[in-house]
Amino acid sequence: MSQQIPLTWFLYFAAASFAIGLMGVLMRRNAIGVLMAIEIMLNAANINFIAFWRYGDVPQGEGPLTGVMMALFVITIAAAEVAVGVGLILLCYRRWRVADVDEFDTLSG
Amino acid sequence: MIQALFIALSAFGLLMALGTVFARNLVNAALFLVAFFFVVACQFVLLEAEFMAAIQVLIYIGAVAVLLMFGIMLTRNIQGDETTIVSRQWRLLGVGVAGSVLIVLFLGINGFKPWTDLGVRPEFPVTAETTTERGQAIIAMTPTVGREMMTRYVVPFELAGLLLTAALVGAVVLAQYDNTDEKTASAEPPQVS
Amino acid sequence: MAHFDLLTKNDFTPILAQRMFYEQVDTVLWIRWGLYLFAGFFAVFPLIVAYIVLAERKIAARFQDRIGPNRVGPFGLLQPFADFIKLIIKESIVPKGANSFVHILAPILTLISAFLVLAVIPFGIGLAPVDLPSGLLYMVSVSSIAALSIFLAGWSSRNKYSLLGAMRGVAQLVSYEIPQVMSILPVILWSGSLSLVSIVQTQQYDQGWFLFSPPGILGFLLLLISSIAEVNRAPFDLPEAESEIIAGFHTEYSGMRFGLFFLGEYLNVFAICCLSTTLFLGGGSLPLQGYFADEADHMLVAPFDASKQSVLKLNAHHEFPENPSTGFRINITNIVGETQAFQVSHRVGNDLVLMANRPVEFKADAYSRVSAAARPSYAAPWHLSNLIMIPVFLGKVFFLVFVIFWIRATLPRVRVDRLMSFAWKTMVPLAIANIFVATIWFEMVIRPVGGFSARLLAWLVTGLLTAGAVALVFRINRNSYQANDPERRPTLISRSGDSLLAATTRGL
Amino acid sequence: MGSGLIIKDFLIFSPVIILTVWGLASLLLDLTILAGQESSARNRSLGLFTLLGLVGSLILCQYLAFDVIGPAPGKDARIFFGTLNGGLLYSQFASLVLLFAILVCCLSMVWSFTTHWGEYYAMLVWSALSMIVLVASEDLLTLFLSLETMTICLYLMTAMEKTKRRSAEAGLKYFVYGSVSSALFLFGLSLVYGQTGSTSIESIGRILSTTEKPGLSGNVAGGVAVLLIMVGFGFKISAVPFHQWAPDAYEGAPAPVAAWLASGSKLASLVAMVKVMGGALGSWAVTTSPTSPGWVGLLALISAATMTYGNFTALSQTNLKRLLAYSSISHAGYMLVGVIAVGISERREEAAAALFFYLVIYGLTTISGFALAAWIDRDRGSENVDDLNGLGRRHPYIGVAVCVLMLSMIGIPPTAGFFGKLYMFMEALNVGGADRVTMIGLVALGLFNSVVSAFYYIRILKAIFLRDSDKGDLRSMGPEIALPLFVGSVLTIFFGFRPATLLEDMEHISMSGLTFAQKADPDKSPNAAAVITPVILPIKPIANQQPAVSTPAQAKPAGN
Repeated sequence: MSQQIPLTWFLYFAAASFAIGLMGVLMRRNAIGVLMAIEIMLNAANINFIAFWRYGDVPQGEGPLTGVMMALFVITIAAAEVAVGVGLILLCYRRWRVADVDEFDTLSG
Repeated sequence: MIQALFIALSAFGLLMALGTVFARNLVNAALFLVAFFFVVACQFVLLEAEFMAAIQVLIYIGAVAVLLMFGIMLTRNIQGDETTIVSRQWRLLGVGVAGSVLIVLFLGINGFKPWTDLGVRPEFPVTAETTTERGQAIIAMTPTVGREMMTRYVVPFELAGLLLTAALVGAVVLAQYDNTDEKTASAEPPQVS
Repeated sequence: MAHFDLLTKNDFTPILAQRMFYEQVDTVLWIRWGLYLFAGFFAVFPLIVAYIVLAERKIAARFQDRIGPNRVGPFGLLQPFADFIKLIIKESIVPKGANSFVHILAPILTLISAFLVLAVIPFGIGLAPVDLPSGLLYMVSVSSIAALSIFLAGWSSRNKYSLLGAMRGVAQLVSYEIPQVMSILPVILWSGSLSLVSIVQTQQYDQGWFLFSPPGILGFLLLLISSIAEVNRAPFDLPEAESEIIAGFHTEYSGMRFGLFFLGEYLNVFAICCLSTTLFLGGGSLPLQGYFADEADHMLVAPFDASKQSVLKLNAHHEFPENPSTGFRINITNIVGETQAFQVSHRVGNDLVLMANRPVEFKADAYSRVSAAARPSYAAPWHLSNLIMIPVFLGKVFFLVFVIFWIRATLPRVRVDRLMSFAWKTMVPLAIANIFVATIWFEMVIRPVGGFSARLLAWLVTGLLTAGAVALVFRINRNSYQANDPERRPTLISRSGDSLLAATTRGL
Repeated sequence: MGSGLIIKDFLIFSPVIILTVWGLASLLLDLTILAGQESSARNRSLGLFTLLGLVGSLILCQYLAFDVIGPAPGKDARIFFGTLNGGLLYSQFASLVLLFAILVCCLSMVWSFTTHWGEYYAMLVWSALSMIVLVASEDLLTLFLSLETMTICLYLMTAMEKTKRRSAEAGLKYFVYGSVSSALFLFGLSLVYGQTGSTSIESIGRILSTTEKPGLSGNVAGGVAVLLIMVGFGFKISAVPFHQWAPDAYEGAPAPVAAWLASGSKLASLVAMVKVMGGALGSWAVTTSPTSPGWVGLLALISAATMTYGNFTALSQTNLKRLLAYSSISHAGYMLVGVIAVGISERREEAAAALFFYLVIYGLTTISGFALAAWIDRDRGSENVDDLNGLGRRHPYIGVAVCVLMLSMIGIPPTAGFFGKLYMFMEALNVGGADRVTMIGLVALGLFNSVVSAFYYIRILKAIFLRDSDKGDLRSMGPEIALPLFVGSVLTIFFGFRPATLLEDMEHISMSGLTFAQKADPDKSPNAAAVITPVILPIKPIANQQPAVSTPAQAKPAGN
């Protein structure tokens, strides 16, 4: 259906969103904001995986959809990571009453 | 036509991502993030991976976004107003690093010939006479994913189940409210301006 | 070809049918589909919703020994339009300091998710607006948007009660989504497909309603209960518990925006009834239709009869070219895996009679069959059968709607912690147990083409198992309720449920 | 690929399955039988239960290694459609991880630092099993998934001391850094997948080495991929630009968890790094042309920075856990030298074996060091170095044990740490070609750094032996502290006198388990037993460390 789109366009989109996510990681102070930026980066990697899977070819003996499986498991991991992250942030919020990563000052980092 | 659609979609998605990064209000950021997830799902559809698109909507918009909103609600004031901003040099650092990463990535994508040559995606026709494993996998991704998970990726499949269990249990343990802070008295909300 | 032998027909029939359909789609078809969508989504469904609302008011009135609306029109039949006009002309207010865009976005999202859910329901043969190969997955994913919309509604109206209701609602939706999806799994297992069309066909032409089996009954009940909780109907309507939090997440909504929520809620009720009907009540099929179908029907090719001829059954929405016998060959792979080509001699109704000479038990190769068969020119038998199927379908749906009103008029509202622990400690374990029992049913009845005796035996076995599971779960729950130590309830689930709830309420 | 699973795979994989069930069982025990008991009582019983499971699966691993897998499985000992290694690499490293886990489990029983014991021990067991899967993984998907499972379990264990603020903070910092790094790592993996179309490590290495011009020359995307993957691994093993989480996490986490972070996760991550860097990206290692330095140059920079920074920062630490954290950072620097040697040396298996030798010894000594920290943490509540004052006077045996450990960490003969450094550095010096100069410089820097590290390790010894305690005496440490401490020191001494035993085992493992991407593939016969040539090392001329630079002269004939 959409075979006029060259592969590189998807890669450009993925790269751009990856860079934006990295920027968010560096610029957000709020831990949940950092978490969102990480999600953006993971999504960028997923787009890469699926684009490469659809355009490239699969070597023998590795099953027909390696990239898709990778993206699938990455989505699972992301869900688990967000759950744990929100739990940790909640724990710290109960202690400090802030959710900013640079407000936690017990350890002389 | 489809290219214009793609360009519009991607521009919208990148704008949403920028909004996620820059929005002052965290709930707005989460909304932008949801829109970005949706754009990614649309990209999956453009890549003929409708199954992945459905999974993306189900898990990211249905679960991850809601979880993040809960996190915001429980850690900020009710309206989730983001009042903390980073210092100027951190901003410059962030923009600089992101820009350089972007430039290097674009150079890399342009410089790698096998990718730039792939203008047209390979077709895997599925007819009565001829078909390929790939073609089957594309038009019937759900059963193929199921079979892969039960044959080749059985260990990752089980491990993912274990990962989710561990994450659930651990998140419950951490979020469980027990008043065991060493200095609860000093836990006053700071004056945010 | 490595994987073909692993695939059952249900993997590929709907997918390829849909592909062939879209490949040969022409403008007339597009117009027809536009009509479907337009008429369906802008005329029929709102009308249905309007009269569902009226019906609820009437039924509730009867339950409470009142008459109900009877002023506007004969028997108050025009009441919905009066309400509609009232909602239209009311002023719709956005609270001060609220995010107006999100405030309008939230009800629209609710409506969109409800409509999208309805988009894959097969109301009749060929009457599924879209027949996605992974329709159930799509359905679950779009219905999970509703949680987001409720949350946004609560957040965007700058009102503590709205937010409280929204948090409750989201926690409830997220918790009840799990048993809902898990109760669907047996259906996927039995029909071997995620496409709702092929699920209905499996029940209609092959196995009979999925309800008619102990795990089916349990799954249907679980699905119904968790769906009622998903659409925030009584007794699970805590998000809008007017006695505790004024009207929950739509406290601040007025005028047509509230009307949109209203529409969305009742559309959701209609949608879940359609879903339950499609999954467990065999769609538009008559109660025992599946059993009277040919025993070997699900193999697509009947064993040879005395006349050394083999009959190829077709799905009803596949039509053959006018003269199938002209150079029309069908590849059929048998159990051993070797493929033979067969010449079609003639057809009888929906059956093709194949020229063959040696008696083998056959399994049709989905590819060749469908690619040869699917020419979606919708001809007479399709319409005629729809004349029967659509009323049957709607009859089932409206019966379920009535059951939901009945429940609402009968049961009191659940307490909020009981709500959570019911989801996590009763529904989820039962759903998991149900999946296991469903596999036993699959192995006893469906994989070996079980006749009446096999079904009877399976009824005994799985019935005992199901009853045992239900008894066990409820017993454990009673004990854990009686455990007087609230901190360490003897199951993990309860702790998670409690702590989720605790976090939800305490964080505010 | 044949569709359908082989039952033997599950038999080989049974220790992991047992561990999974064991974690769930400990959760259920905590919630049903032990419900309502005192926290310390639950700690003890659950700890013993977990110990039982760990020991059982350790024995099972050894049984499998000798009976099912066999002594010489060859390179094709893959299970589950080639996604996992089912050979000696799997079984032996599983045994090592389990040994570390057993010691950590003993340490966890020292004092009751949390109330959620069921969850704690479940996390311990599950992180151990995901480390095993990580070590055994031959596929990028399995590798990434197990890496994530391991780190998520470790975040949770780090933050589980809910009575202390620093624990929660350490958990959050570890989580933020770790998840960012895994996102970067994943993007790098996606680029590699795009260049090869495969996720299997072996075939990635094959494809990359058989392209028309192997190496990174002009391949910016590959360079970015290598960079991102290196960032990911750097975070996991706390190499220097990415080390910020490590001191906080080690200090904030309870001592057993810190020991687990420093030993188990570092072992698994480094083995995975050797696999990915040497196996998959091996053909991008060497400097082919001045335009494409290959990842060796970058890794050399990281390694130099890591060992130097770690050592010089450790000099000024007063907190024992923090000191050990910085020392583990510097050890990561040394190990990266071994990784570089694996990447470019001609004797990759031997280099990997030397690296693994170092890893094992390092893990043992680190756990013992944290056992010390756990002891004073139990009794004093704080773990400053001053709290150790006068320990050696009152407990001479412990003093001797700690002395052995510290000497081994410095790398002074006859302890095993010395031989670890020796083997690794000699393998590093064995490389030829364009990077020889780099390696010589690295080794010199490494030796200099071990001299520097002597100062802070000696400080601990000084506190133990020379100073007088101002505070009261420590309560006698129970068996749960003594076991890790003495196991560590005894093994250190044993392998100090008989290094060849461990080294041979490691060479056996790396010969049979590791597949490296090589341009000109020297014929490796499938049965590894024939290939093993234990390196007999001239001990005498290297009695003190200075002439170690001149060892290749003697080592060359011995090496091949």
